[in-house]
Amino acid sequence: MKNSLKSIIESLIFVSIEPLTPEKIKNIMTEYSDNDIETALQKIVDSYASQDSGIVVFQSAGGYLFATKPELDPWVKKLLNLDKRSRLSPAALETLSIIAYHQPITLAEISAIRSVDAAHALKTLLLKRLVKITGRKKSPGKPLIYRTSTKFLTYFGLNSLQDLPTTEEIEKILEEEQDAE
Amino acid sequence: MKNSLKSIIESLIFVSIEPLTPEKIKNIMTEYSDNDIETALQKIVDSYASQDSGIVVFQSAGGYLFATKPELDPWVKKLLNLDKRSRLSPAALETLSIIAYHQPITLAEISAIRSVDAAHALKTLLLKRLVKITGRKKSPGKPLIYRTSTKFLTYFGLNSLQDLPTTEEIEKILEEEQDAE
Amino acid sequence: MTDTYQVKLEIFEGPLDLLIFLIKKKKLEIHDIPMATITRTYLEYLDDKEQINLEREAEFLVVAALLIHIKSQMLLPREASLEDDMDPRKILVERLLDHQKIKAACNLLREKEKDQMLTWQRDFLPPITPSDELDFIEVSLFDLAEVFFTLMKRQERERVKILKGKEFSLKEKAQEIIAHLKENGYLDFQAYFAEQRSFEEALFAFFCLLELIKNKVVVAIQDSLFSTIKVWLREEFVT
Repeated sequence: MKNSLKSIIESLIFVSIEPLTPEKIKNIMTEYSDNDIETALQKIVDSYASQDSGIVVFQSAGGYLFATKPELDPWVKKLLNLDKRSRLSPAALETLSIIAYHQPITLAEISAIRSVDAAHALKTLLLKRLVKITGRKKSPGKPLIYRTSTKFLTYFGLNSLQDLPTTEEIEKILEEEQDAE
Repeated sequence: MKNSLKSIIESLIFVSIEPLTPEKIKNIMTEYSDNDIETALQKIVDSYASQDSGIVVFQSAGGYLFATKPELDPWVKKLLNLDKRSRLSPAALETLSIIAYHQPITLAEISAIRSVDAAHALKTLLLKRLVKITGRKKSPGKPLIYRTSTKFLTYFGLNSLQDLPTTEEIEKILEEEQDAE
Repeated sequence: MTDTYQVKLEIFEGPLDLLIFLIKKKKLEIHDIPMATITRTYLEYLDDKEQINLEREAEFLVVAALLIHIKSQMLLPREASLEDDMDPRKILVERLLDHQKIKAACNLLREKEKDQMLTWQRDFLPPITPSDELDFIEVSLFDLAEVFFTLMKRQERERVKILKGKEFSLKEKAQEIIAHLKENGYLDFQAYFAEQRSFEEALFAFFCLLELIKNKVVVAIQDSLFSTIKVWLREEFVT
């Protein structure tokens, strides 16, 4: 079966990060008239709107985009929150790696290594219980000291902190790649 | 209008980057039975497969995911301005197969099976996130152990490690090869 | 020799590939390889230096050594005939069979890869209600170690020395210095720092000393340029 213009455009909208404009479609589908393309786009919008579907195609910034139906937001949010629990932001990951390898460590020390304030990332890690407070440092200001938790070990499938890959091991892995380049 | 279970699940699959597992859906849609959810999932898969649609829902790594139809690949490539997608090198693929069949496995064990040092190939696989470090072996030197990741399954469109060709299947292929010679 | 025999060695991913190729070319049964024949063929192959990929030479030679070893084992006169599981060829055969299986699996995975390359998944999220932390990623142990390593490398480049979070107490160190002064009358700057157990501790002691000087607890005196600095406790603290 020949692929319909409608199905082709649908796949293009799907893989576009930005709203897909009719102009872009016309550049790719040169053998179709502007009218054909506009009709197909309208058909796509209508068909998703009329179906009992969780997703819609809507117009935005002069282009077309897939999105979930607005009324399904509560469930989408629930999923994203659930996912969030098992995921880390790049900032949180960086902070966690510093704590893992440099524990016990204070917030000021983490921020110094990152060259960026780590307070927000640290809060995320504490909320996820990947990091815990284990006391105060006997130094001016008596700052809190942080360590990784047991949950941290389970999360990464480690038996103990000794099982963390050493910097030498990672260096070996990453450096040979540079040789090859 | 009350949102149907089908439309809700559809939106959840849509906002997932990794395959959405039935378990996750069950965590969110607690008021529905497992059976309801499974039925709705099947309905979604079937409806996209039967429609003249550019996208489909397929099963991979134990979950469900949206993707474009294979036959629309030429247009997608044209839109994304890509000539071809890079495949794994023969060495990386061989190393990956060894890890897949022999996991958990250490670098030394992989190299021994290949009779060739596998360090570089392993690096590629780690950087592509097709393989992950999962701890250390309780043997002298405590070497790191490796396993295939979820991304390994999605990369090859496998639902689980059980989908890998079995020893019997492989033996059959080898016999056929020999007969052919 | 046929034309296909001239295939360059590079096309073989490793020595086992070459061995299997030779076994097939000679139409030999993998379970019952005539060691003399195959060893000779293998060595002939390696003999042609031009065909050898230098990077992999070592591994090809390891297998050559293994073949010669097996051959020699089989030539040794024995009192009793070898039991089946003591046949030196057995390990080689098992490795070859396993290798063939891996190769077959590779072919199947390659097919699947080809299929998957035709479908496009998104690696970005569609527009959803804005949330502050949507850039969450699933992380692995490798990610954790890699991030840390990259971070350390970056710092090394910036030449910033980071002190490890050792627990040194300013108060304890100050007391230690004062005790030293009370006992010895003065403190030789160089000698004292040489005694410190680590660079970090020395640095810490230095800060501590500066603090004591600032608070006018001690006084540091250098007799002449380039001579050692001596630290004395101020009279009011000597008691």
